[in-house]
Amino acid sequence: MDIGNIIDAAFSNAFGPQAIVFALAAIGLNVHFGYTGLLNFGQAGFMAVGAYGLAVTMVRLDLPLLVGVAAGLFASLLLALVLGVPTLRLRADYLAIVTIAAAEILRLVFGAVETKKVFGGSNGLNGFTDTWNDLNPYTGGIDIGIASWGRNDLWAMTVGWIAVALCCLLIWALMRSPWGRVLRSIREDEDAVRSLGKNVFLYKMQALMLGGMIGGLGGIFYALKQASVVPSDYSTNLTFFAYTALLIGGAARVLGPVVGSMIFWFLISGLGEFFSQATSGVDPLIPASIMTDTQASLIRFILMGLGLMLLMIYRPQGIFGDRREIAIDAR
Amino acid sequence: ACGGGDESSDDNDKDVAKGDGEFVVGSLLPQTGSLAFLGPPEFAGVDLAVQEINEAGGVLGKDARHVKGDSGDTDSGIAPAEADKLIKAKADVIVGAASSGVSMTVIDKILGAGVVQYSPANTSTDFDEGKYAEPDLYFRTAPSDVLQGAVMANLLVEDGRQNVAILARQDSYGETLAEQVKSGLEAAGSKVAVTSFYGEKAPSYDAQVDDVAAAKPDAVVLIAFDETKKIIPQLVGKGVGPQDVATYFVDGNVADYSAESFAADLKGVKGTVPGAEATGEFRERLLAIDPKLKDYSYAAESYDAVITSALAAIAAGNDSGEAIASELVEVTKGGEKCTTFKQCADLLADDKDIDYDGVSGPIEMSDTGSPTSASIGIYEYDTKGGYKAVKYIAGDI
Amino acid sequence: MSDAIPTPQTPESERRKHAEGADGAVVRADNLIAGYLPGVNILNGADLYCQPGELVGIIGPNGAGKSTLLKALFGLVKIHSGTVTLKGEEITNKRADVLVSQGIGFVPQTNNVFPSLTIEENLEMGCYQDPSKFKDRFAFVTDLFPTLGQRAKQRAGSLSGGERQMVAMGRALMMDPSVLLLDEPSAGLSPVMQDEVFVQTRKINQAGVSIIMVEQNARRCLQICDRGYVLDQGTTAYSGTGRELSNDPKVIELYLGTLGKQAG
Amino acid sequence: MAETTSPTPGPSASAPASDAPVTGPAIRVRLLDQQGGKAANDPPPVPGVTVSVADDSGSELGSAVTNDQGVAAVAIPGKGTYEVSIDESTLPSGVKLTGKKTLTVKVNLASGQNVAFPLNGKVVEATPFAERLVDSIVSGVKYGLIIALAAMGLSLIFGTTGLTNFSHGELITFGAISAYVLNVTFGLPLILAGLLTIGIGGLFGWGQDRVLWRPLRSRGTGIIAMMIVSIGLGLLLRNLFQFFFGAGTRSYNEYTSQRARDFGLFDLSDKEIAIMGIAIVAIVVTTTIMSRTRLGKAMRAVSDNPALSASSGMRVDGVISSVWTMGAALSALAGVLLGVNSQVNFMMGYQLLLMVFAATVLGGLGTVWGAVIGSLVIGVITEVGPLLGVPSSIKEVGALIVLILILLIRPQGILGRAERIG
Amino acid sequence: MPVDITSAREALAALPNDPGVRKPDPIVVGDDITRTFGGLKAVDVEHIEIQRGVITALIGPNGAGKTTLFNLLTGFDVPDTGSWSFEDNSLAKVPAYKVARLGMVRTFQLTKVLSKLTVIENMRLGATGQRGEKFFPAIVKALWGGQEDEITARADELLTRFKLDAKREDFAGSLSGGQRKLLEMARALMVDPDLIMLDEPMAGVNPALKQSLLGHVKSLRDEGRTVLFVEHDMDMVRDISDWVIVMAQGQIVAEGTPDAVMADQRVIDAYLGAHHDTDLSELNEDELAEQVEAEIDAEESQ
Ligand SMILES: Nc1ncnc2c1ncn2[C@@H]1O[C@H](COP(=O)(O)OP(=O)(O)OP(=O)(O)O)[C@@H](O)[C@H]1O
Ligand SMILES: Nc1ncnc2c1ncn2[C@@H]1O[C@H](COP(=O)(O)OP(=O)(O)OP(=O)(O)O)[C@@H](O)[C@H]1O
Ligand SMILES: CC(C)C[C@H](N)C(=O)O
Ligand SMILES: [Mg+2]
Ligand SMILES: [Mg+2]
Repeated sequence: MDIGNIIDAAFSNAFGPQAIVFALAAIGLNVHFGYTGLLNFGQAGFMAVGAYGLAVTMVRLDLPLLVGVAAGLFASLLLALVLGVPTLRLRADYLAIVTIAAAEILRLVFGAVETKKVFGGSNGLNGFTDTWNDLNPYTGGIDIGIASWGRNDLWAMTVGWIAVALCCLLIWALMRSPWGRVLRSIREDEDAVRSLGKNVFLYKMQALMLGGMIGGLGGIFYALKQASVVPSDYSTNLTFFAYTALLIGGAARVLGPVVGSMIFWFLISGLGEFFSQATSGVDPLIPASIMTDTQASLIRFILMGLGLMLLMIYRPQGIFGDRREIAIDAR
Repeated sequence: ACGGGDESSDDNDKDVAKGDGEFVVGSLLPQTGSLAFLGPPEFAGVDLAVQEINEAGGVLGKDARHVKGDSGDTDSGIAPAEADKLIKAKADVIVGAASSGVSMTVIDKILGAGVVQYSPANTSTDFDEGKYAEPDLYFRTAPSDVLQGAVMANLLVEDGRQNVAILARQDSYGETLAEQVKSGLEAAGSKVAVTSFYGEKAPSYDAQVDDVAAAKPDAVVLIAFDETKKIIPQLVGKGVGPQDVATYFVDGNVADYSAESFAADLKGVKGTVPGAEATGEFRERLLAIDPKLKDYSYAAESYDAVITSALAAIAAGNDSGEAIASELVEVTKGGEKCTTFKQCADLLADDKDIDYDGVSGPIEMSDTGSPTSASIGIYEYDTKGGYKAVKYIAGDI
Repeated sequence: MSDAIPTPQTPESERRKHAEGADGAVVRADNLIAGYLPGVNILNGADLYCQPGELVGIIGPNGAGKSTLLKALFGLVKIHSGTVTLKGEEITNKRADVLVSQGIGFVPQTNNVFPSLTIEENLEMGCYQDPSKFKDRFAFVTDLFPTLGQRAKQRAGSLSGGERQMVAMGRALMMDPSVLLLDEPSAGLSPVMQDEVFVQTRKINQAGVSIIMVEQNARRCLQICDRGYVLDQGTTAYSGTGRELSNDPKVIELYLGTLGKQAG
Repeated sequence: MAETTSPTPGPSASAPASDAPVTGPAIRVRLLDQQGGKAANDPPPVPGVTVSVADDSGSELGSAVTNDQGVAAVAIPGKGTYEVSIDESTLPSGVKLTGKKTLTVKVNLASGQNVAFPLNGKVVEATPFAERLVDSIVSGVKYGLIIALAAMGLSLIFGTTGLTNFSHGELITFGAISAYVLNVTFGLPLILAGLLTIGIGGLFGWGQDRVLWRPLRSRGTGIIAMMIVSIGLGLLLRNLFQFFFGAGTRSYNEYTSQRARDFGLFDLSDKEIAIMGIAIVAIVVTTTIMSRTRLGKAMRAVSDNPALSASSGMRVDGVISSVWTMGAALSALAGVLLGVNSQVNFMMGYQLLLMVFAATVLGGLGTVWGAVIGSLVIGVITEVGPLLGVPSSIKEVGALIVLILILLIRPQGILGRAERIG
Repeated sequence: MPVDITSAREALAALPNDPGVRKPDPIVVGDDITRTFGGLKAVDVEHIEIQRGVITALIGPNGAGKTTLFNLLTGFDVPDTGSWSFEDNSLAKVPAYKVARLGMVRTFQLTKVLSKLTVIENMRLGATGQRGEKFFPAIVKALWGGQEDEITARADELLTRFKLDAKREDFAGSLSGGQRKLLEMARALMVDPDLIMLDEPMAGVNPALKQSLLGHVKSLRDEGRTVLFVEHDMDMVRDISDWVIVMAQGQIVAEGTPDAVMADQRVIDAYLGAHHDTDLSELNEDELAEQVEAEIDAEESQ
C-alpha cells in the first residue's frame, strides 16, 4: 500500500483535465438549473455536439483547430435553439425527461452505423489532436510531490483553467446583474415574471444557450483531452456526474461547480486508487476471498453513490449553498 | 531485421525519448463488461510473460513491472480513465484493449502520450486503415478480421450456406467483421440475406431478431460479445435458433455456455477464433499463474505482446514507448529465429538480429503493426454448451 | 434570552389572565416557543386556551404568527418549548393524523384543498378515518354550500378562490370534529358567503364543538366569538371577550382600524 | 488436407466439400439447388456440372465436374487471385444459374477457397410487410406491457411523493435478480420464484422508504435534493448488483428458449403470451386499486398535499409506504418478465429506465392510466420504427422523437391535465 | 395627466346603471369575450369598458368569472371568442409579458412570490425598462448600476409604505400569507403601470394595514393611474371605488356607482346579503341563519 500514490492520484485528478471538463459542464448546468431552474438532464448532449462539431469539422472537413472550436460552440448554440423552441414551455420534470431523450437521440445517432461516414459509428472519431499537441509549449511533465502531471495534461490544464476562470467571471458578472435576477425569478415562478412584463421565453432561451455553450466548450475540451470523440462518452451518466459535481459545490453559486468537480474527482480518484491498491499485489490488504480486484473497481462507484446520497441528506445546499434557501423548498 | 539491432541502439538515442530505465507493462484488459469472460486468460498471459522475463533477468537490467487496468466496455467510459492511470504509472507499453471498440477510444490518448498500445485481441480492420495505416505506436498480435472474415465466409460456403443472415454488434469490431464476412461470401458466390446491427446497450433485440427471422436465412452469423446469452433465446423464440438454422459464432462469443439453460440448443454451432492452437505445455504454464482458467482465447497473444515489446526495448537499449515501437516490427521478422524470451534476449545481448516466433504463431508484423499471417481456429459446440477445436486454418492478411 | 433586539414578551397581565382562566380547557397552550428555522422563533411564548364549547377568535397583524400558532397546536410546526394539551392530555408535537383521530379538525390558510381530486373526493378525504359517516356529513356540507353539491365531480384545482375556500371548510366539517381550528375561513368568500360561514361556525360551535379561529375579518370575528386574542410578534398581546376587544381603543388603533366603523 | 467437418445442425446434413479427390490448396466449388429458397435447410446437390479455374492472367489451371455431393475441386498453386467459372450448358434441366457466371476469388487461406454458384436462387420472397407490421406491433405491445408495469410503479411513486426516481431501473433489476437467485440458486420453479419476487420486491420498496425516503421527508429535504439522492442510490445499487451478480448476462433455468407458435399474422411463444397475460392482469389490478379504493384516493391526496392529507387524518407515511411497496412490487414483476423475455443482467433496469421515463411522461406524469398508454405507445413505436425506416440499431430514437413531438402538442402528456393559472 | 377626480366621478354618476354601459373615456374596451371550461361558461361578457383614471371595483359571487376575466384580459388565458383593447391597442392573442409592458399589470389572487429571492429583489424585479436586463449590457455594471440605485430607492419607499421594510432582506418565501399579498401588490406597482389590476389584494390583510393601504391606492389614482380590483370586502369597495361592475355566472349583471350598486336589490340578494352591515352578535342566530340561507338560495337560483 502506497499512500503517496493515493494522494497523488487524488490531487492530480482534482486539478487535472478531467476536473476541468466537469467544471465546465457543471458551470453550464448551473446557468440552466442553478439560476434559471431549467432541469436540463441533457447536458451530455450539449457536450456531445460541441465535441462532434469540433471533430467532424477537423476530421471530415479537414479544417483547422480554431474553426473546429468555433464549429463546436456554434453547434451547441444551435442545439439550444432547436431544443429550446419546443421544450422551454414544458414543466420542469417534463423538461428533464425530454432533455435526456434529446441527448440520447443525439448519442444514438452519432453512434449509428448508418451515420458512420460522418460521425464514425460507435468508435467515434479520432485523429484531430495534432494541432492541439503541436501548440503545447511544455517540454515535459511536472511532479510537485503530492501531484504530478504529464506534458499533455499540463497543456490541457493551462488552457482549461483559463477557460474555467473566464466562464466564472462571466457568470459572476451576469448573475449579479438585473439579467441574472430575472433568471432567478423565472426559477421561482414564471407566471409572476410574465405578469411583470418580462419575456420569459427569451430569457430561458438565453440561459439555455449560454449554459449550452459552456457545456459545449466542456465537450470540446473533453474531446481534445480524450483525443477521441466516442458516443458512449456522452451518456446520461455524464450529465448525472456533472450534476453531482454541481451539487457538491452548491447550485446557484459562481464557484460551486468548480469546487464541486474538484472534490468529485479528488474523491473518485483517491478512492479508486485506494481500493485498487488494497486488492492488488501479492498480499493484498483485502484478500481476494472478500473482494477481487474486479469488484474493487466497483467500490468507488458504490461509495460515490453513497457519498452523493449522504451529501444530499446532510448538506443539500452543497459546500457554498445557503441553508435558508433549502428550508424554503420543503414541502 | 534488415536494419540490424547493432546500429539501431545508437541511432535511436538521438531522435527518440529516453525511457526511465524501468520496463513497465500496463494492461488495459476487460475485468468488467461484456468481454469480462476473456479477461482471465489475457491477464494470465501478461502475468506469465512478465514472470518469465524477470526470471530471465528482466529488461535492461531491471525487473519488468505489470500495472493492471480495466478496459470495461465502450459505454462504461472506464477505459480512458484507466488509460490515464496507466500512463501516469509510467507504463511504456499498454497491452490492450481487447475490444476494438474500446481500443479506438483510447488510441490517440495513449499514442499521444508516447506510449505503445499493443492489443492482443483487436481484430477490427480499422487499425490498418486511414490514419492508423501508417507506422505509429499501435501494434497488435491478433490478426485483422480480413482473415477471420475470409475463414468464416469460406466455412459458410463449405457448409453450403447461400442465404446468410448476419446479426452483429454495432462497433468497430462488429461492423468490420460483418463487412468482411459479407464481402467474402459475395466474392465466393454466396449471398447475405440481411445484416442487422444492434446497439451495444440496447434493452431489447426484438427488432433485429425479427429482421433476421423475416429474411428466412439458411444460416445465422452472430457477431456478439456477452449479449449472446440474451440473443440466443430470442432467436430460438422466433424460430431461427441454432436448432432451426445453422448458427455461427466468432471470437467475441465463442465461450463456455455450459451454465446456460440454452446450452443444449447450441449443439452443432460452429465458431471461429483467431489464434493458433495453444500447446498443452503453454496451458500448464498459464494454469500455474491462474488455476481457475477455463478459456484460453487470446492468452497466447497477450503473452507474445509482452515478450515482443520487452525484446524491442532490449533491442533499442531504451524502454521508452517510442524506442520500443521503433524496434517492434524488427524483432518479429528477419533474423535468427528464437522462441523464448531468454533465448531471444541472449541473442540480442550478442548483438544479433532476431526473429521471435511466439506461442500464438510466427508473428510477422507488417509495417502498420499487425500480423501478416495467422491461424484461425474453427470450433464446434457439443450438447453441453462446451466447445472444442475442429481444425485450424492458416492464412495471410 | 437576551438578544441584541429584545425578544417580545407576553405581558404579565396576560400571563395572569391565562393562568386564571385556563383550568379545565379543552385546548390549552402554555408559553409556546416555536419556529420554522433553527434559531428563528416565530412564537415567543404564546399562551392560549379554549374552554369546552367556546368559540375563540385570534386576530393580529400580518406575520404575527397566527397561522403558526394554529399549526403548532396541530403538530405541523415544531414546538421548541412549551406545552399543548387536549382535554388535559399533553399532545405537544404529536402527529397530525393522531390528533385527527382524537377529534381535532384543521383548515389551513393556504393550500387547503387537494387540487387533483374532485370536490366529492376532497370531502371524502375529510372523513378518511371513518368513511361510514360520509353520506350524512356529505348531505350536511352540501346543504351548507350548495355549489359543492352541484359541482361534486369538478376537480378542486380548477375552482375559483372562493369555491376552494368552501371546499376547505367543507372538508373539515366532514370530520365532525370536537375541536375545530380554522385559519381565515372567510378569506376570499363573497360577503353573503362570509356571513354564512360566520353564522354556521357559530351554529356548529353551539352544537358543542370548540372552535379556535384566526380571522382578518376581525370585526366580524369578534362579533361572534366568545373570547378573542390579539397576537403580536408571536406573543399574546391582548385577550378578552369579543366586545371588550372590539371596543378597546388600543386594539382598534393597532389592529382593527376604523374602516368598517366609518362607513357603517 | 483432410479436414474434418461434423454435420451441421438441423435437418441439413451437408456433405463435406473435402470429399473431393484433391488435397492441398484448391478451389472447391459446391453446387446446391436452392429451389427458389424453398429448400432453405436442405438443398439437394447438383452433380455433373463442369467448373473451371483460371489464374489472374487468364490462363486456365484446370476444370472439374461436380460429384454426387455437388462438389468439384480444382487444385491451385497457392495464394493468389483466381477466376472461377461455371459451364452453364452442363447444368441439368430445370436448374438455372441465378448469379454471375464467373467469380473472381482472392485466395489467402492456405487450404484454398470454397466457392458456390447460386442455382435456382431465392426469388426475393421475404415476409410480406403486413405480416411484419403485425408482428412488430405484437412485439411492441409485449415490450410496452413490460414497460407499463415499471412505468406504473414510477408514476405511483412520482404521483404520491413528487420524486422523479432515477433509481427506478434498479427496482426492475432487483426483481429480475431476486427471481434469478430463487430460481437458479435455490432451485425453486420460476413461477413460484416470480410470485415470491413480487413480495420481495414490495418489501424492498417498503424498506427503501422506511430507511431512506421517510427520514428524508421528515427532515424536509427538497424534491430536487431527493432526486439527486435517487441518482446516487441508483449508482450504488447498480454497482452493488454488479459486485454480487457479476457483469455477465444469465438466464433463468426454465422457459429461456421457447419456440414461437404461428398464429397466422404473428408468431408468439407461450412465454410471451404468459408475459402479456400477467402484465395485463397486474395492470388491471393496479388501476382498479387506484380508482376504486380509499387507498387509491389517499395516494392522490397525498401527492397533492401531504400536510393537508395529514390534517385530514391520513397517516401520510403509511400511504407513502404502501405506494413504495406497490410501485416496487410492480417494478420487480416487470423485472421478472423482462428477465424471462431477455435474460438477466445487472444493467437491464437502467437500460430500460429512459423508456420507462419516456412512457410515463408521454402519458402524463402521475397518472397511472397515462403510464399504461404511454408505455404501449412507446413500445409499439420502438418496434415498428425499423419497418418505417428508423435504423434498427438505434430503434429507440423513433420512440424518443415521437415523445418530443407529442409533448409539443400536449405539453402535459396524453392524459395529463393543464394547471389553472391565477 | 392626472384626471380631475371629482369631474370624472360626476361624469360617471350621470351614466345609466346598465351592464356594459359606455364610459366617457375608457382605457379598456372589450367585446364578446367568452371562455368555457368543459360545459361551464366561466366568462361571457358582451361589452365591458373601464373608465380611465378612476378606481373600478369588480365584484360578484364566488366563481362568477372575475379571475378568469383577469386572466383573459392580461393574456394568461386564451378566450374562445372576443376582442379587447387597452389604450386602443388590440390585445387579443398578445402574450402576457407584452400586455404588462404596455402598462396593464395584474396581481394574482393566489399569490406568486419569488420565494428564493429576497423581498427587495422581488421589488427590483418589478421595475421596467432596466438596461441591465439585456444580456450584453448586463455584463458591465457601469451600464446599469445607476439605474439600479434609483430602482432600489423607489422600492424601499414602497416597502416602507407596505410595512415590509423590516423584511427587506428576508426571502420572500418566508413571508406570512398576508405579507405575500402586500409584496405582490407592491411589486406590481414597481412596474409603474397605467392600469393596475388587483385580484383580491386585501384578502388576508389585517384591517389596520388595509386602511392605510387604501390611502395608497387612492394616491395611485391621484397620480393618474387607473385601478381595477376584485374584492369581497365591501367596506373597501365602498370606501375607495368610483365605479363598480358586478359579475355573476360569467356575465356582467350590473354596473354603477358604489352606492347605487349596493342598493340594487339584485346585488344584495345575490351577493351582499341583507346583513352585511349587521352586527352578528346582536341577532338571534336561528333567525339569522334562516335568512342567510334564503339569500344563498337566491344566489344559487339566479
Ligand atoms: N381551468 C379551469 N377548468 C375548469 N373550470 C374552471 C377553470 N378555471 C376556472 N374555472 C371555473 O370557472 C368559474 C369562474 O372562476 P373564477 O376563478 O373566474 O371565479 P372568481 O369570480 O374569480 O371567483 P372568486 O371570487 O371565488 O375568486 C368557476 O366556477 C371555476 O370553477
Ligand atoms: N415556512 C416558513 N418558513 C420560514 N418562516 C416562515 C414560514 N412561514 C411563516 N414564516 C414566518 O413566520 C412569521 C409568522 O407567519 P404566520 O404565517 O404565522 O403569520 P400570520 O399571523 O398567520 O399572518 P397572516 O395574517 O398574514 O396570515 C412570518 O414573519 C413569516 O415570515
Ligand atoms: C476479445 C475479442 C472478442 C475482441 C474482438 N476481436 C475485437 O476486436 O473487438
Ligand atoms: Mg396566517
Ligand atoms: Mg377569483
